[in-house]
Amino acid sequence: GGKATTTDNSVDDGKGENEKIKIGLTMSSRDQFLSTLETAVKDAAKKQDNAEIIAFDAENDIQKQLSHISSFVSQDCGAIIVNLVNTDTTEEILKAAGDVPVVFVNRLPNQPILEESDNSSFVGSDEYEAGQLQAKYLTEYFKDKDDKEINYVLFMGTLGLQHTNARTKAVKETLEENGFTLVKQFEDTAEFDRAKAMAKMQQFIGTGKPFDVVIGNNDEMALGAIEALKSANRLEVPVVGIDATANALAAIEAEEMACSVFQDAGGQGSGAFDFAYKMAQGEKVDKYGWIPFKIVSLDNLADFK
Amino acid sequence: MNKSFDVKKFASKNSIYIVLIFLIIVVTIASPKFLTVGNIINLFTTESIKGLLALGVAFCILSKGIDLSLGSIVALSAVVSASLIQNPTYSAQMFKGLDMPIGIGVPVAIVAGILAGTIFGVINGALIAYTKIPPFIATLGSMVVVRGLAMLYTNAYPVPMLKNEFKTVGQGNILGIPNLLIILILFALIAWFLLNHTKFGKNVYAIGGNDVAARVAGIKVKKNIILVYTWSSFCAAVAGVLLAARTGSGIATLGLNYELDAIAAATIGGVSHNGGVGRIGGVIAGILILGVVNNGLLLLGVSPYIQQIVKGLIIVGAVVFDMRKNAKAA
Amino acid sequence: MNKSFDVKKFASKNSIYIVLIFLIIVVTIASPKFLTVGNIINLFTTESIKGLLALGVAFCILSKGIDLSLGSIVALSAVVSASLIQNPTYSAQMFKGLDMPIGIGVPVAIVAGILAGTIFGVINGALIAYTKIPPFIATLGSMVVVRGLAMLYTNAYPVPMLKNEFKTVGQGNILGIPNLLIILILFALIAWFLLNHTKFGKNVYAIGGNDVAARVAGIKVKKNIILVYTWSSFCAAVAGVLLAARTGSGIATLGLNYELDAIAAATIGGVSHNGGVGRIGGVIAGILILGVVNNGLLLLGVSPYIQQIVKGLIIVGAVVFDMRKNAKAA
Amino acid sequence: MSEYILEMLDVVKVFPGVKALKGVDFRVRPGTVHALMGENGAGKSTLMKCLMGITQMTSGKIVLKDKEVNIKDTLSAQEQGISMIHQELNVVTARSVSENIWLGREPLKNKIMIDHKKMKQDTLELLEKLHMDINPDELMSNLTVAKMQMVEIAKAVSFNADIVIMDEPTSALTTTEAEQLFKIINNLKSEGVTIIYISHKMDEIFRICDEITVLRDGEFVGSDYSANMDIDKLISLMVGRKLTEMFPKIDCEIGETILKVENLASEDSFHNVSFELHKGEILGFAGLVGAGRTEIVETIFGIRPKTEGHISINGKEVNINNPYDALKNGLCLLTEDRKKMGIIPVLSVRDNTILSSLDNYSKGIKLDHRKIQCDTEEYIDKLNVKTADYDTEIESLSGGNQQKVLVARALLTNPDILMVDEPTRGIDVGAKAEIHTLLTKLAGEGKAIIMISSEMPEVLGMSDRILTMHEGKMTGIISRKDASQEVIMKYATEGFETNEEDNNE
Ligand SMILES: Nc1ncnc2c1ncn2[C@@H]1O[C@H](COP(=O)(O)OP(=O)(O)OP(=O)(O)O)[C@@H](O)[C@H]1O
Ligand SMILES: Nc1ncnc2c1ncn2[C@@H]1O[C@H](COP(=O)(O)OP(=O)(O)OP(=O)(O)O)[C@@H](O)[C@H]1O
Ligand SMILES: [Mg+2]
Ligand SMILES: [Mg+2]
Repeated sequence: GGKATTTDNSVDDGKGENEKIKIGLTMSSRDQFLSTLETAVKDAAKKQDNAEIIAFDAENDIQKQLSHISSFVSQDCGAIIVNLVNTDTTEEILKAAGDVPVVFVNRLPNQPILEESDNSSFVGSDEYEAGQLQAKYLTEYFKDKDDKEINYVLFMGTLGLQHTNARTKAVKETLEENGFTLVKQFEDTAEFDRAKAMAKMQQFIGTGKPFDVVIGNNDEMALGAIEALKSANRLEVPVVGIDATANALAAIEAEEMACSVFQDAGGQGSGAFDFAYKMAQGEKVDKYGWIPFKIVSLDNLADFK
Repeated sequence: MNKSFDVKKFASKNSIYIVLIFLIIVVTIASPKFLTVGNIINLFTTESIKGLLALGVAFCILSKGIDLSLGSIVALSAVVSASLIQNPTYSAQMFKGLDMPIGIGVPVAIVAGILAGTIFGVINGALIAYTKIPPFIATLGSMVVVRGLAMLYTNAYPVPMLKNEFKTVGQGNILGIPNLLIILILFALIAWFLLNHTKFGKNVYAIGGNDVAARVAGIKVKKNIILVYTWSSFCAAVAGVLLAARTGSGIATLGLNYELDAIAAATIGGVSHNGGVGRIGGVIAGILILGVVNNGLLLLGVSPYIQQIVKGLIIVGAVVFDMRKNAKAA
Repeated sequence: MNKSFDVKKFASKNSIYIVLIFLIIVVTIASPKFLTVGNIINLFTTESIKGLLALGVAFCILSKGIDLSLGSIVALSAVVSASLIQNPTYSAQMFKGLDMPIGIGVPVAIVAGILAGTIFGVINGALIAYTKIPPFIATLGSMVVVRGLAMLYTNAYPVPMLKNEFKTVGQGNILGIPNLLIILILFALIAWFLLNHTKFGKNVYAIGGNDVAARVAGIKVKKNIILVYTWSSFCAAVAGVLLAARTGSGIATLGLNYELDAIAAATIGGVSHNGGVGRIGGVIAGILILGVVNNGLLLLGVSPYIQQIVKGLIIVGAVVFDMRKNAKAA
Repeated sequence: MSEYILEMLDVVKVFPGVKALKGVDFRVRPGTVHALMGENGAGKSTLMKCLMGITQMTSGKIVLKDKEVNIKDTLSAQEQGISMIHQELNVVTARSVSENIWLGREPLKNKIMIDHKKMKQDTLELLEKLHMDINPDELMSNLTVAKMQMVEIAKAVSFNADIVIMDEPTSALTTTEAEQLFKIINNLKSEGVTIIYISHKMDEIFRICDEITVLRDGEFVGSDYSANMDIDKLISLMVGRKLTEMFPKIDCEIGETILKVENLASEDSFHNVSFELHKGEILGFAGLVGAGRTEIVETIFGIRPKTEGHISINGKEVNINNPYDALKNGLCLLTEDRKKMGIIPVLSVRDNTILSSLDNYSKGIKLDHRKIQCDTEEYIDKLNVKTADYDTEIESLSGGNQQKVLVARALLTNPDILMVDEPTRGIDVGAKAEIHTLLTKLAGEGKAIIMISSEMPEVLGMSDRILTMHEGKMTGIISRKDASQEVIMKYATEGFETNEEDNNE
């Protein structure tokens, strides 16, 4: 069969090839989070003795992702796990997959279409929730603030990506719902990149404008901002991120970062595999497998180490 | 003796096709799935968008220029056409309530998308022709500007839920041959005709070969430069509209870095960056070489990092092989 | 009359500085925060990484080449040096238990990082010199390959938790002047010296201006081409190590597309893509123009989409302005 | 010790598709000026490039001062004491004169730093010694072609080589500078330097050369002391046949005025130029380098901006802004700078030939390839261009043959007014006569011709009237019967007041 980065179970060589259940996995790109997710899918597959994973990376190219699907279909995959490049290509992905069941993972596809189709499902977390959790933490943090006015600095991720949009929108909306007035001091993209966030933060601090909080669409940018705050001796300002990377946990421990939001890559990966494995064998599964986000701060740090 | 000489000459003149055939053989041996009708069609369809860009940028390179803005033009054309043909049932429709009848709506969306992209080719061309700034910098500038415009237009949100009739343009097929592939072939024929059978083509070669001499020989250099960049952006704009139709949504991040692959394809295909040298057959071979490599690595399930490395090596290797024949000839 | 002529000539020779001063004035009026010592130092520090790349790529462009692999080299050098100087307390350390004493560890990490990057410059140069493939395609290939290697080396995971002594290299300062800025100035001086006061510099100008003439004059063109790309990758490798030190972590996605900004800076600074024309003073001015634009737009809080558009327009505008003087002079 | 300083024996050079040298023997005695002669494409430059290490010979050997040597690149040729002035200018136009002269061997101080002071000083001394009035700091691009050529000559001399190769050094020079070069050659000779001299100008050869070697079609045909030769013998050796007449000027009917130029000026290059050109007339332009003759025709042709004056064709004032307009108005220009403004190096002989006449080959938007092929064949054959086939890149043709292709391009446009700027520069005697015959024939057909030439015999032999220029000013128009070398030189050097009577014939 196709020799992809297969994770088959070599212990069970005795089993016939034809009994193998092949599951295709196409990832939007590789970053730390998605790599962890991918590893979780493969680890889960190892626990089944007749599962084989074929994994591709679309390098953020919708075109590539579509061609991955066609290639999975021609390789007789039993199910396909898709980490969407663009969440609006749901319909095209489903069309390309045809009869092969599809499990979307991590990035929420277009819901009406997802709900309409009868052999697809979603496993992941609600990006909006991540922003909400940041806001929840900050509401608590600023609860004693008199004027209810927050001067904020916000680093957006790569423009045009769904989680950039959802996280940004959520944190702002929720804070406003909770009675705060937001004053934009600085809102710009740093493309999820630590170096870019650091450079921009440094220049912003130089303007001397007041700010009460730094919000990052992910941890890397939050950490970049922290490096800049450190050299300006402004570490007292709370910095919040998302992802709960090892770096971020260390920064929370060092009381440099206020909080992060843990997205359960492992849970999403193994959950997606379970769904796919079942669907490949014709079993029914739920439409949504929600893996909740969790807030991480100094209080509950121990749970995540 | 005379005969053996001819064989050699033939081989050296067509070395790029030899590379292509060699790669096809290697991939076929490595993965029996490769040479199946389904896979080949899949391969062509995947490469058709970048292929269109390569056919466009080849003209720029032939005229001793370059066009870095093509990827951004893809995005702009995609979002403009998409914004005009969203399902009115979609609550977050960009132009609320817009619902043209199909017979008008689809052509309007297509034409608007193509125009929106092509206009920047005219601007690129005029900038380069009249201000004489290097094409690299002119199109680098418009690459950034056009991408910004696409972002601004959509507020960086996707433009999804396009009408089915529009999507058919990019997803349908005629007698089993995908529309995308048909359009690519059509454009290749047009490009070949333009270069080999029209005055415009001869002018492009001459301008690339020696623009001062071309002007003295009575060629309207400025007009032709503008035409060259108009053509390349036209190809990209068509590609953008098709991409929106194929993926069923337009988004401002579409086509990022596509121009690099397109330039690579043209260069692999023997289009010289010193201007004036290159043929459409070579460009097509270049596109296919990249396609076979991408597809082959995918079928073989090579890890994505190693895929990148192998791809880079093959790009360089193909051009080196192609140069060796020139080195011998000189 | 004689005097007024001189003023004109002076202005046309230094038009790029005029553009720079003009921009500074505009930004200063728009944002009083601009002309503060802190902000200026920030601006320089921010641009220093790309500035190093611009100083490197300027040599390539002068020799009528280009180097697209610089951004990838930044990444590779960053991850290699970072991997050797992680805190051993960090549980996911790349080389488990590695803990060199500072006096050895820091230099080893720096040298290893620089070597890892520079070696690809040697390869680029050798490829271009010996196979005569276009620099665009050779370095496009290595751009992809080197990025892939950086990904493979780190498995695309960040390499964080670097020792403080290493971070000081990128974050520290001497008498209030950030190390990064000091290194940028140092490299600018070296580049200036190389171009104006050594045989190598003359050779670079000659090769870019007319490589046949250079070869006929007995210049070892191949050797010099290799040196050019070695120098550019050396600059990028140093930039990569500094970037790792500055941000306290290395990651394989660092430096993406930095080469485009560097090329833009050099081009704005008057380095001609036709080879043989350009000066280091201009390159520095080009870096600063981009820096002032970035910083100004940031201070003014312009929306990121509009930032892109304005930046693109200014890049093109600066070069057009700079070309006008040439058009007149010619 | 052999009597030769240099022997090239049985040299073969094969280019793909062309055997440029077919076993050439070439022997040079020390301290002599040795002419290397032959038609365009005979292989002269190729032989010298093998000697200079610029191309590698396919087989053969080189014996230098009794030692067989292997010259693998220019550097090793220089080390062996050989330097060369190339047929095509090889200058870095964006750099200064002194940087060009010392390119690759700049004087150093402290082993790494370039000693700019010494470089300038050396340049000054060198230029002074050679009596060249050129500023060492001037950019090459600001010099005229002739001055660039003088810099190249200075550079070749500066190597202090034993053997200096000069490949058509005077093709870009006018009389004064050529005289200066001959002085330099004499000085070098008296210092014991050996000179290999290639030129198509017969008078020069007999003036300065001691010995002559002739190549034909890549083969050695003969070698002798110039004292034992005369022009006819030399020509028949080169061409393989007797040549009829060098300047086959026939007096033909001069018709009505076709081109009228009044008070023409372009920026600072020339002012107040007025003349009339008639059908069937050849109007020669004479003057020294820098006189502005090229600029006049370039302005008429729309390459340079016209800052003043009027141009009328057939009595109607025309507005020409670019070469395209000029061609549409029946003008055509064969430019002086073949490499920069003439050929498209990477394109085929065919494409180069038809470039200016594409409109004639368009059927709708499609090109008529059959007609293109037909016409190319006709003209290439008519002009006797030596090329493997019509698909050959023009770059690989010898200089003279490239020029012929450009002549073919000009003729194909079927112009009413043909302006030729140094039409026979670098062209061999045989072809020169052919071009002269052609010009005469065209004039006979009623075409009007402007011919710029720095070769006095050519101007005198071919023109009906001669317009003289001096430093951007027109100094007179002399009719054929009044013209002589002396008269022209006077007008060209001293800048006489314009004589109205001469103007009106
Ligand atoms: N690089 C090349 N590739 C192919 N053919 C070449 C090349 N260089 C020269 N030739 C061929 O070699 C032959 C000799 O050319 P060469 O330039 O030596 O002539 P030449 O005697 O110097 O003529 P001219 O008087 O016109 O300068 C010509 O037929 C030319 O076409
Ligand atoms: N590129 C240039 N830049 C500045 N000045 C130039 C340039 N080219 C020519 N000139 C000037 O223009 C004038 C005319 O030069 P040119 O040699 O072309 O005249 P010409 O009469 O055609 O001479 P020739 O006998 O060589 O044909 C000279 O004074 C020269 O210095
Ligand atoms: Mg020659
Ligand atoms: Mg002239």
